[in-house]
Amino acid sequence: ADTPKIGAAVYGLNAEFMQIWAAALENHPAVKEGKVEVTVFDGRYDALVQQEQFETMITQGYDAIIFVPIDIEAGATAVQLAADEGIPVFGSNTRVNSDQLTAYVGSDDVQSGYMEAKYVLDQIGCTGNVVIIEGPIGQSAQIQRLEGNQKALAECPDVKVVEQQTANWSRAEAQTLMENWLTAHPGEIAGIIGQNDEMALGAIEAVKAAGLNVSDFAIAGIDGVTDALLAVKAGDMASILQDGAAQAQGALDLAIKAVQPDYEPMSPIWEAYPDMPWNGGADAEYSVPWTPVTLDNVDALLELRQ
Amino acid sequence: MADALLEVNGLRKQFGGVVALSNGRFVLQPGSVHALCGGNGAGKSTFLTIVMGIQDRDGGVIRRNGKEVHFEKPSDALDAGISIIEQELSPVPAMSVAENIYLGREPAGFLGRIDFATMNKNAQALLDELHFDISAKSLMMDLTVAELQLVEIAKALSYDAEVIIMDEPTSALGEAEADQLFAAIERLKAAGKGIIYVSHRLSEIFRIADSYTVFRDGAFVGDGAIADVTRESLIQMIVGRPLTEEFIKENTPTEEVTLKVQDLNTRGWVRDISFEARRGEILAFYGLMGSGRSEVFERLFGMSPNEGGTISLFGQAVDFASPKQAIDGGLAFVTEDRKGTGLVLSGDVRANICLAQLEQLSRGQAMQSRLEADAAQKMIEMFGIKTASDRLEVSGLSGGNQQKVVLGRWFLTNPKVLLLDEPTRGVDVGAKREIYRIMSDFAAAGGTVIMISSETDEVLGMADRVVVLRDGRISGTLDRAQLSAETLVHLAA
Amino acid sequence: MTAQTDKQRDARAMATEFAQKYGILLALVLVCVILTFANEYFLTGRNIINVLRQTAINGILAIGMTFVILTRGIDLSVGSVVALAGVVSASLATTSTTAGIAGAPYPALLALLAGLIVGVAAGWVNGIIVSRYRVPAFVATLGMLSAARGLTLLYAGGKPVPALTDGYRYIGTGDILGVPMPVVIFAAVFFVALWVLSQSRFGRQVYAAGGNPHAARVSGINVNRVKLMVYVISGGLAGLAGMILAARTGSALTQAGIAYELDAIAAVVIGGTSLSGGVGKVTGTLIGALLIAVVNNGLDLMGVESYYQQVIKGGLIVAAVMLDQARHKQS
Amino acid sequence: MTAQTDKQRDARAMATEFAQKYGILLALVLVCVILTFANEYFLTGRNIINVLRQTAINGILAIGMTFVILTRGIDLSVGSVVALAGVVSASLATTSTTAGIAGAPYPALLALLAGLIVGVAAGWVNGIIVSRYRVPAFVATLGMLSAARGLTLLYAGGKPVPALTDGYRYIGTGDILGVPMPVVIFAAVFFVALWVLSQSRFGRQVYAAGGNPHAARVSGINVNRVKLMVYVISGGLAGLAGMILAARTGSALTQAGIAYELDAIAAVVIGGTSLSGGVGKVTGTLIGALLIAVVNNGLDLMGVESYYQQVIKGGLIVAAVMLDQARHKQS
Ligand SMILES: Nc1ncnc2c1ncn2[C@@H]1O[C@H](COP(=O)(O)OP(=O)(O)OP(=O)(O)O)[C@@H](O)[C@H]1O
Ligand SMILES: Nc1ncnc2c1ncn2[C@@H]1O[C@H](COP(=O)(O)OP(=O)(O)OP(=O)(O)O)[C@@H](O)[C@H]1O
Ligand SMILES: [Mg+2]
Ligand SMILES: [Mg+2]
Repeated sequence: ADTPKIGAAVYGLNAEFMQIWAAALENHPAVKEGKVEVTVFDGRYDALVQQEQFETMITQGYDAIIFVPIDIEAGATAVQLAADEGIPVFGSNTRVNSDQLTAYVGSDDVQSGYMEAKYVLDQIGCTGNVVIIEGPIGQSAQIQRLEGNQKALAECPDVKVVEQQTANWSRAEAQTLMENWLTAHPGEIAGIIGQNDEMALGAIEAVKAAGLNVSDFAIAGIDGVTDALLAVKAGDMASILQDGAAQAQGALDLAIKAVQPDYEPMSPIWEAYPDMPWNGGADAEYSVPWTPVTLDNVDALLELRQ
Repeated sequence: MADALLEVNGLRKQFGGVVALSNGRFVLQPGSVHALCGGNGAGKSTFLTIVMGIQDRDGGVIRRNGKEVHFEKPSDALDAGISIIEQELSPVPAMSVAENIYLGREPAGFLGRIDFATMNKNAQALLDELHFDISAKSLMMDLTVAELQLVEIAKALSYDAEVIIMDEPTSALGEAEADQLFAAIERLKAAGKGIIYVSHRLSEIFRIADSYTVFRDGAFVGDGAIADVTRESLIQMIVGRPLTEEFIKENTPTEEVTLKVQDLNTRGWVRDISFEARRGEILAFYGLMGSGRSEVFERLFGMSPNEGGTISLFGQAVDFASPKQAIDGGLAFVTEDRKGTGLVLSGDVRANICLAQLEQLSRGQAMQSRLEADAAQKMIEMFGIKTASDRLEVSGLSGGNQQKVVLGRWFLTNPKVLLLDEPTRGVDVGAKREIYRIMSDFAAAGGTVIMISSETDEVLGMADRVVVLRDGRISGTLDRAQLSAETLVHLAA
Repeated sequence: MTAQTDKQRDARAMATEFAQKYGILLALVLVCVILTFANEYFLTGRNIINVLRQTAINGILAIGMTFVILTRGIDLSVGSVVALAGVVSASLATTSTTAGIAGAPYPALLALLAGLIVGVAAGWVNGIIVSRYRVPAFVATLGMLSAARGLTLLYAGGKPVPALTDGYRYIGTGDILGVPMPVVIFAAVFFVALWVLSQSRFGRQVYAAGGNPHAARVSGINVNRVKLMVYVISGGLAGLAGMILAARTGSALTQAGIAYELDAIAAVVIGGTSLSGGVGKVTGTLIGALLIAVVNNGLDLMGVESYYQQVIKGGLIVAAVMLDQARHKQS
Repeated sequence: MTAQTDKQRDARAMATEFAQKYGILLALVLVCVILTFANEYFLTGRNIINVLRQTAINGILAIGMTFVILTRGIDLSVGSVVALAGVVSASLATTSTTAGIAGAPYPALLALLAGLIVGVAAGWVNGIIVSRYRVPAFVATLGMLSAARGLTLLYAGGKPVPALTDGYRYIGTGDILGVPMPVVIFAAVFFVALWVLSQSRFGRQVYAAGGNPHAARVSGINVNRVKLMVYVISGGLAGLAGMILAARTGSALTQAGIAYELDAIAAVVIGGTSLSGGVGKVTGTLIGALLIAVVNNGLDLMGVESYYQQVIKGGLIVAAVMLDQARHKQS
């Protein structure tokens, strides 16, 4: 039989996180051994473009699709289109609000939001002022991470959120924002909750540019991009690693299984995460655990990036 | 006596600090052609555009058929039976002739669908009736300046207005076309219409006008019937002082050939052009519009590709590939379309005057602003350019003064050979005389002037020799001794 | 001038017109031919439907943009208006209790009307600022780009409006005789625009207002009103496009339409309409929009890697226009 | 004309000039005054430094854009060139073994030179396509926007180039007598541009080529070369801005500079430079860039909610230009 064709529609490939995700997919043992053929489609940060790429994959008779939508509410129609043609769709990284998804491999953003905020709050002793730098308003990651942030904040009623604003996942925007906040609240800000690493890194640069000590601030981000790992190593911030590679490879294992029922998973991730059992590929949901990046594991993680 | 078609009193207008019009006064009777005279910048166009509702007034009264009116926009004036041929041609380039003529009042049917067939037919009929040889379907951007002017005339006439304003309608025309216009004006007059006519060609005024009004420096100077005034006294009213002779010609041509052109072809249809121009000579190119005169100049100046033929300048074979090379070779070219290829309208007077001399006015990359200012000042004085300061945008200058700015630019380059394409277009009598004097001095000092002109008077008054073109070929070359209006017209047609 | 030269002129004019009309069409055909050989799926009925559907939204925006650009203007706000109209109309057509407004879902027609009104209103504001207050179109519509996005987020509380009724979704997912509704609507908009620009008085006024505003005014045309109208048209079409987008994807996103203005303007300019106004055709815009969609579709079909895609896409579009320009010159 | 009216004329002319030059400056001052009262920190030395630093990158881009727009062009590619130049130069100045190229880190000056060359090269390609092949600037630079972004991602493999050397970072984080380097560089660029546009021969050619290309050509100006040069300048400055950005943020990001072209063009247009060419000043651009930065900074300082920020920002900028326009008319 032909090698199965599996398409991956991801919301956008311009940022490092999805780049790691896509690279992991290409490096999956099954791909390397030529058992399957994968093609990654760049959704260019547009829900409609992603839907159109589904149409293209359907036209070409792809056997299965891995889907990373831009937003939880933005992919249901695309999934439906594929389901109507009998093509199984596997979610990865970001959920889709659809009951047609065959399975989903991801990490709970609410949880990471909670973890990073908790870290910041612990550092400042559950008292003082914090700021939150948000992702693009309305995106599910922003909504859920904020929910997690707020859950942690609720546990520290003495902590005041003095500023909360979007920097659109962008380091440069966050840097500007933080520069202005540091002026508006001189000496008042103790904690900085960045909803992703890029923005936390921007905040760090702003702190440095203002001539302040980074160690006087508790700063956290999410994702574990390479620069953040370096910053953790330098003691500037905390990050919560989202294992995009595991999300990608897990979804691919599931997708192959759907096409070839006798397939056994080939990715090493199932061994790396005992908390996430394969279960014969039959579960509807696989939750890749978050890994707080600490001085203990940062070197090992950096090693993986080489 | 019945109400005048139009009666204007005390019209005022300022632009920034510039008083363009301080007392505009004018009365137009039915069935008459009334010439509005005045030097460049006298305020004629300002006056007329205010009457048309194109600009606001600062004060003054306009009465139409005895009733005071206030036009806020041109459509109000159109509704009141007034139409205009503006001094500055204003085509919509990507539209056809017919669409331009009927712009804003296209014959329309169901749902506002335009009846193109009728429109084209009407437009063609109108053009044919005026004996204007233009296809109603051609695009405006494909027309020459002269043809654009004809379309504007046809358009103004098509409104069937009672008052028709013509602001220098013939400045871009040759005499044959002007004659068609005059015939049309006669018909309108006979039909009881009133025409306000502006022209710096006084012979036209004496030929067609019944009465005149003169403005000077924005104010009314006098009016009366043409029959009661002589050319000299009218000139004196316009210029403000007596002007003895209109043409000044003191150069004496030598035998030394500066420019020799042989079998030149260009633009595909201009063929076998051969002539020579001499030191100290004013050589005129005469011909009907579209005879190819401008094409020859453009070729000489490196603006169109070589399609055969040789050019030699001071005995050296040359073939300029760009205007830059031509300028460096000692040529200067005053183009006929000052808005299209002449002026940078958004630039100031100084920048426009210095434009072709940037290298000479700079040291390395640094412009020497003293030199620029001096150069501009020199040209402003030499041509009597009427402007409040050399830092004013040229778009704020009157048409004739804009023309002088272009002339100033090219004189500044100290050329050896001057190519002038309708150099006195839109220039008032006083200034024309100045230009003739400058041309004459230039030739007398050893320069060579080659001039295109459609005004027979000008050719007769200034040229040492004349090359006549017809349909892209030379139909004859005349010496000054052989010159007469009849031979010119005969060779050209 | 003799009759002979007249004929010559006519022939010349026709050749020019042909090149102007069909130069970029040839580029489009060329790209299509190459893609047909390069990929077996490209020239299948299904993929053609895909391409057309993928052209629809940008095409509708680009048609509105054509009107604006013909008058020397520009409308940067269309992307934001797409989002605003989408969110507002969707809030009237959602079965979600949190995202809808009281009483929703209302009948689809009502919701669609609301979206249209939002688009028209945004365009009207743009138009007034440009025509009455003489603010450069770039600034005025950039302001609206920012403001309409902010209003979208405010209105929707930063969250998408999901779960739209089937009636509403029909404009995005339905079809007429196998032709998807977005394509049907796009075709309708195109033919109306074609008629308006080439046959109607208003069309002449648009060309004149852009080609020479002074001449238009002196000819009695109310140039300010024409300018106002083109922004209203662009806004209204952006509203329509926003609703089709929401209906297609099944929910109205606050992030919808970001940077759509660029593609829309690109389609117009590729199609030969001059940014300095007065020159251009809506057929050119159609071809421009198709070219963009075909290139996107083709590169996806062939599975070209995303980074290369961006390089190739940039190069292809420039090359297509270069081809077009070369033809212009030659003629 | 008497001497008296002559004086009157001069006074009036000066008033007009003042309004044209300073209309938008008054808007800027007004906004600053309001913000000074609204927020105690606005008029502190520290915040002023912030605002200037935040103006620098957009300001540098906008100055390059001013040259381009003065010749009737537009450069949409600056944002992508920012990223490309940033990534390439950073790869020569990183201590990271994976992101750098063999032998990196090289001396900072070498890395900076490389970035500049990248910018100039991109601009040169734009310029050739626009001036020689007569592709509309919008299309040519839109192509480059796409292509340069793709090249950036390809070059860097989609990952940032981190860990830049201190020498390199100096242009982003260093200071001279307390004035941050980006501000110093911006000031230098500004004054050079000011001189070039107002005092140099090339400046005269730029204005003429934009005001009336035909007339410029007839007057012996090589319009094509002028056009080429302005894109080279814009590209080079975009390269410079990209390196400052990388130096400021500490690593060169592949998604840096997205949509920067819009802010740069906005600064130019707000500053009174006409998109139809030939008219404008680099001082206006400076004021436009400052206005944008001040509005952003002020809204952040006052802690305005992000939804409202976008609405207010859009409104404010339009209002400022409206004020400017009203003054023009009045005079
Ligand atoms: N838009 C404007 N801005 C500034 N000044 C202007 C403007 N329009 C006209 N002027 C000035 O008003 C005066 C009168 O100009 P106008 O065009 O009415 O003269 P004119 O009599 O028609 O001259 P010409 O015979 O040269 O056409 C001139 O000095 C001119 O500089
Ligand atoms: N036989 C022909 N073939 C092609 N084009 C022609 C022909 N005769 C005339 N033309 C057109 O007429 C125009 C000639 O105008 P040109 O400006 O050279 O005439 P001119 O002699 O300078 O007269 P004027 O300047 O008074 O119009 C050209 O642009 C050309 O398009
Ligand atoms: Mg006049
Ligand atoms: Mg001519």
